[in-house]
Amino acid sequence: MKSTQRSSGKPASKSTSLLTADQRKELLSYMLMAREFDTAMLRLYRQGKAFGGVYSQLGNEAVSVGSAYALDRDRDVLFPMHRNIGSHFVFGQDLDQLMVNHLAREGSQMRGTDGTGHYADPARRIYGNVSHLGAMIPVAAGFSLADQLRGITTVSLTFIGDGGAQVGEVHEALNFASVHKIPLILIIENNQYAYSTPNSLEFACERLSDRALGYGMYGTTIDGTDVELVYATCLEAVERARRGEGPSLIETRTMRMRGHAEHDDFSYVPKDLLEEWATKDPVETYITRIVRDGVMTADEVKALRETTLATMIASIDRALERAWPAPEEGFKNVFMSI
Amino acid sequence: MKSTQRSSGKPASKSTSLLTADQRKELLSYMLMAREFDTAMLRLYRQGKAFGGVYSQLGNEAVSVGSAYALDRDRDVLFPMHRNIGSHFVFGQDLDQLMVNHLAREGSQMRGTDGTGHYADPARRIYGNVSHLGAMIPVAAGFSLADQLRGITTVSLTFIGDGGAQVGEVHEALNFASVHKIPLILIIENNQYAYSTPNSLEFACERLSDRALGYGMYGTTIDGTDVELVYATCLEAVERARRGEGPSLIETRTMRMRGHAEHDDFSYVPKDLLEEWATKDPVETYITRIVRDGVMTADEVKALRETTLATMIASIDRALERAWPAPEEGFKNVFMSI
Amino acid sequence: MQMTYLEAIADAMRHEMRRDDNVFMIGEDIGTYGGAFKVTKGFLDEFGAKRIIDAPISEAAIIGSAIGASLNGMRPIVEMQFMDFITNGFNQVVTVAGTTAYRWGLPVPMVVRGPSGGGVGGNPFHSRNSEAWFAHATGLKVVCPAFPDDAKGLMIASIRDNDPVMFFEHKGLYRKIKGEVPEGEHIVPLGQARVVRKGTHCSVIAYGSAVHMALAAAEALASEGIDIEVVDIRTLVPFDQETVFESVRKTGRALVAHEAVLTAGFGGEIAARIADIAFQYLDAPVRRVAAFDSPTPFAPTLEQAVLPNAEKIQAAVRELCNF
Amino acid sequence: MQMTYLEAIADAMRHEMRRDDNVFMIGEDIGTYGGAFKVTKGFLDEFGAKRIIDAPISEAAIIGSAIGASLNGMRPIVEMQFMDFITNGFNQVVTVAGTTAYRWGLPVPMVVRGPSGGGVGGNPFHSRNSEAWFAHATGLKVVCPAFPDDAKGLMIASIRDNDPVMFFEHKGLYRKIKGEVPEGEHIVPLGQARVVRKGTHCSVIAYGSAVHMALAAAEALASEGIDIEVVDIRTLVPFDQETVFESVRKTGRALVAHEAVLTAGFGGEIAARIADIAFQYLDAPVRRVAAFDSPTPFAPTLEQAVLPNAEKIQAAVRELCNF
Ligand SMILES: Cc1ncc(C[n+]2csc(CCOP(=O)(O)OP(=O)(O)O)c2C)c(N)n1
Ligand SMILES: Cc1ncc(C[n+]2csc(CCOP(=O)(O)OP(=O)(O)O)c2C)c(N)n1
Ligand SMILES: [Mg+2]
Ligand SMILES: [Mg+2]
Repeated sequence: MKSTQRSSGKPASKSTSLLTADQRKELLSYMLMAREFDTAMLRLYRQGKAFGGVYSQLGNEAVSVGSAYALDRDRDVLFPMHRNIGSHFVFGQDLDQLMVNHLAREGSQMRGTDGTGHYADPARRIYGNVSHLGAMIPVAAGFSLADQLRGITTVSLTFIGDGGAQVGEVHEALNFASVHKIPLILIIENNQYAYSTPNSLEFACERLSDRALGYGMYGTTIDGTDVELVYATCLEAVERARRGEGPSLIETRTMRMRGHAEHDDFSYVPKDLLEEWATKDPVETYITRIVRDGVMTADEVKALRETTLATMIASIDRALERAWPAPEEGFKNVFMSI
Repeated sequence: MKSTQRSSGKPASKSTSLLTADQRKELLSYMLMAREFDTAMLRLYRQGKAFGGVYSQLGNEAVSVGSAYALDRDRDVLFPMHRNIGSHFVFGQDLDQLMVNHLAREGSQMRGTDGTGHYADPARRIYGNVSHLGAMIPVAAGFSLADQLRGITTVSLTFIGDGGAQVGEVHEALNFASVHKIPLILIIENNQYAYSTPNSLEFACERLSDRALGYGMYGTTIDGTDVELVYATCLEAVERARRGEGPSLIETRTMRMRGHAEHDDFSYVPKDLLEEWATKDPVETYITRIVRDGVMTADEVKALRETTLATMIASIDRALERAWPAPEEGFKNVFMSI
Repeated sequence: MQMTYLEAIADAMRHEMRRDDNVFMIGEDIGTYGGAFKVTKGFLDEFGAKRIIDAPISEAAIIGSAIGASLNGMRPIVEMQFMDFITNGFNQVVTVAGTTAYRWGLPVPMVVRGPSGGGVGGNPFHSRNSEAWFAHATGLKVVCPAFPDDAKGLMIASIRDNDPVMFFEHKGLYRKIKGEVPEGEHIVPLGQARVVRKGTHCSVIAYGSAVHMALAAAEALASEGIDIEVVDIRTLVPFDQETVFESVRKTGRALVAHEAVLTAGFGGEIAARIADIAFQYLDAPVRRVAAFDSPTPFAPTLEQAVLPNAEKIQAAVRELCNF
Repeated sequence: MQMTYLEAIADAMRHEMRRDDNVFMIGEDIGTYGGAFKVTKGFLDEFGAKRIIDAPISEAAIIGSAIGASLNGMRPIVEMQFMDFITNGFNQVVTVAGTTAYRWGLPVPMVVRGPSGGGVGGNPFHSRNSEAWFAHATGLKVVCPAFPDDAKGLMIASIRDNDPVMFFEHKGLYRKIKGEVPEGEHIVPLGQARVVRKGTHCSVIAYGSAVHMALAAAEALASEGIDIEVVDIRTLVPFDQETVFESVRKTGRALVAHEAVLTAGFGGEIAARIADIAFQYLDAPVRRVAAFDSPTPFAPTLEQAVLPNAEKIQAAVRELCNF
């Protein structure tokens, strides 16, 4: 009766698509938004205008987008991490609002108290994260638990890195979620590195999804560069969750194609590793597939991409025109009521 | 090359003994010490003379004794938990000293600052525990790590309950130990309950040793009522550790035959469960075996048992004659130097 | 109605659970067993396993999931089997719960409660008074009741509060202190100190178990002609500076007492505030009586030596009055 | 030799690692990468992977294993990538490390060090000043250097100390503060405050980044004819009461300053001690300047508003001097 399943070792792959042409277009558009958001932020960093760390998701777009796309954004809930901007877009986050939040300008949903992807937008069912890795996993589980007590199934989707997966709270949260059959999906984004630390110094198991067995939950390891595979795997996880079968642990294999944040030259990453993974770029491979399957033409994609980048840059520029939040904001809201 | 191994599900069992008759006698004598220590403490509790919680190990003797017996007490190191008095005896702890420590009287190695099995006796390579479950597992790993840095293999043996295994620090410690191939043996003493909480509310996996896979370490689940099986399993773990193959996770299945501590009437435990496990009493079954194999006669065992109990009671009485430690001790030693 | 401190706490939680479906409890052994101290005895029968959740030994997951549930409209009450184990869920409390209102403008109406304090042979790991950590952590309310009626009234206020509340019950008071407690709805607002004994010569500002030490000291001192005022601050955060100020202005002398260890304890905060705002009214130094800076030892001889008590308060008051 | 604050810390650790094989380091990204702030740059090459251990992201396992190693004769130095993450290893520090000497009479000669503090746009999770938690925990020494020479001398003393030491480096000072640092062996004993500026009108007692704010305030105040004395307490535990007392006795006025949030901060402890032992020498209230009781916000406008600075110290000193 246990939904436990050992992962196959070799990442699975599907050749035919579950998705309609429109859905595939949509997926690509989110992937491009994620990608060009990064391009625009990188540009800002180089201009010395970024504030705080700039954490690229280059190489991870398929995970953020494919997973969030499997959820019902009117019912389910998203707890994204630092490399999941793609999922914010899928959940309908307004671009200008996102930029203002990210850059902590006046009008930010965090009033300048925090920035980057840390914000919550309850109206869009997005809750943010804190810097402490792993801390939000029990919180995501608890969010779903509340609805479970009300007899409602609300799937929580959240993420952790190959590095963050070693935090004790991850263990407690997964075990707790499995005991209570909480509809939680945890994606372990194994992008080979945690800051400068390679997988070999982080854990000694073959697959991080092997941990699912120890919690009596479903676990699998998949190729994280294939957006439709991520989507299909998460969709199954959502369905299991809706059937009351509890949480799923999905390890996605990708490569962090840039430094931990932009200040990091990532010289500790072997060049051939980057070259190898460059051929598996999730955006480029998906474009190839989309074009091959006749969903869009190469020119259409190119145009979409250019528009997307221009939109990102324009939105950033609008955010930058805004002032920093007023100093008084710093003294407000420590408590809801006092 | 991984030493990971799935446990067989059904607890293994060995019929022939690895041990000499003298060794088997010794094992039995430690088991009886553990058992009669409990009998004597229970008596004290009923007399209202015990101080602090009285945590019985009834049903767990084979685990404490068999595991510690597999270590080399001149080289290895023991980090016992609250139901492991048997292992203290195996490591040569002086009985009177143990009682004085336990009952926190004048002359205690803890000077009255703490009591029960919490003390450390470095000369006997015993380090105690703290109440916070799981907290000493990384400490035990670190103790061995220090020797590893010096090129010496020192096996650390430590324990956690089926309940305590859900603490985040357990996860961090096991993962850390496996990455660094630290010679650590962790026994998860699954005695079906954590205080009043049954296994079903504690975890959802089939075997707690299934967690070994997620750390890339050896794991197995065994019958914890069979002292020679526990010994043999731990001996293999010690040998793996000495070969540099890192930590092992061993789940022992037993039943907590009394309440969490003596104040607890354990009415939440189904009577038939207790009856079922009563037939598997580790001490009684070992006596049967020892007698059957002609190692000792039933009368010899009976005599040994009576002497053991008398010795325990006498030692407790000597400890109780001692005064409480002097109040000034409370103000000393917060720092080693100030 | 006469109730013990423990019964008053249970009464408050039962009252709120009956009143509001969003209130639920989570902790270790709180269901079938009714909690290590039997505070939730009978709760499982009345409210069922969905609202009385027996959780695995995972303090971080327990607190974290309560935070998540509170973000989703619930009002969880978390029981720590002993408040000492909060160190295992510390990150959830200070990093997540204590910063959420500030960052997100969202309420985390969670109560984390449990037995704290020493004096009962608990050992170093079952006796800690850790309230000052949370007072220093931002965004957390901190409550330390001393009497049954306050325990009830403050618990109801805490459950209804929209901020995370750390609710420190003193295990030594659970069954020792009995008192009249209003039936049904009874609210003591957070942030209001209470003068529990009027006096003129010296103010003793205390909370939790130390209030009872101060009251015992007051009796003894009265026979010597020293008449002290005892202020029970009840909630550390928010702190009722006014009531403390009024008392010290009147008496001109201030002794601060708590059971927690002295250094960097909340007594330092109180004494510092008095030394600032009431300076010109002070006729003597501001002094503190607190535990010696050590873990709480196990043996009764040692434990009694390091913990504060009525005699230590008496001695300190005498010194201040003779200053 | 002129060194930055960061170089002085690295110099101290290098010195001790060369001198004593039992000293080793463990932390996240301290090897190949040389640490998030590059404090251990070059250490891996010099000392090898056995003594510079790049650990998984597991603060409890990192600290716990360091405790275990120290029980077995080593002198580990633990780097927290940011001191904020100590909340994940909090239980190991306060429950295990801080109680071992008392319980077992065994030394835990471990240093837990890392960047703390704000003012650099770190966000609420990369800016916390948490030293007061540890000062209130028993059995832990707490060090907060403000200058390169002290950073080196206190680090060497901490590594050689037989008790667990929490060593708070202020990340804003890492590259900002440069000064003369003795080469080779240089020890500043724990528990000794230092008068870093002599003055007569008011004592400002501070530590860490606040010492620099106080010195800046002193310059500004000097031009108004107010001559303040600045006492850098350097180690919170053990606390050098004598030096503080001497200064306040002389000036008759005391302002306590730190970057940590006000409530239940270590400033409360200092102010309380002054209000007790130096009461009869005080000509004015004891006042504190500290951060507003909120998480440290991200946007520079907000962060500057809530954190203390030289101007706030100046204003407070002026008030005290006009009292
Ligand atoms: C508990 C905790 N410890 C340390 C850090 C510092 N830190 C931030 S990101 C990071 C590396 C994270 O690696 P990984 O989890 O693999 O995620 P990735 O950045 O690769 O996506 C570290 C060590 C942290 N944020 N939280
Ligand atoms: C971190 C922590 N949380 C809670 C407790 C309180 N507590 C002490 S023993 C216990 C039950 C332990 O059960 P288990 O680990 O199965 O060991 P057993 O007593 O059954 O041998 C609990 C909840 C604790 N000691 N530490
Ligand atoms: Mg990674
Ligand atoms: Mg158990």
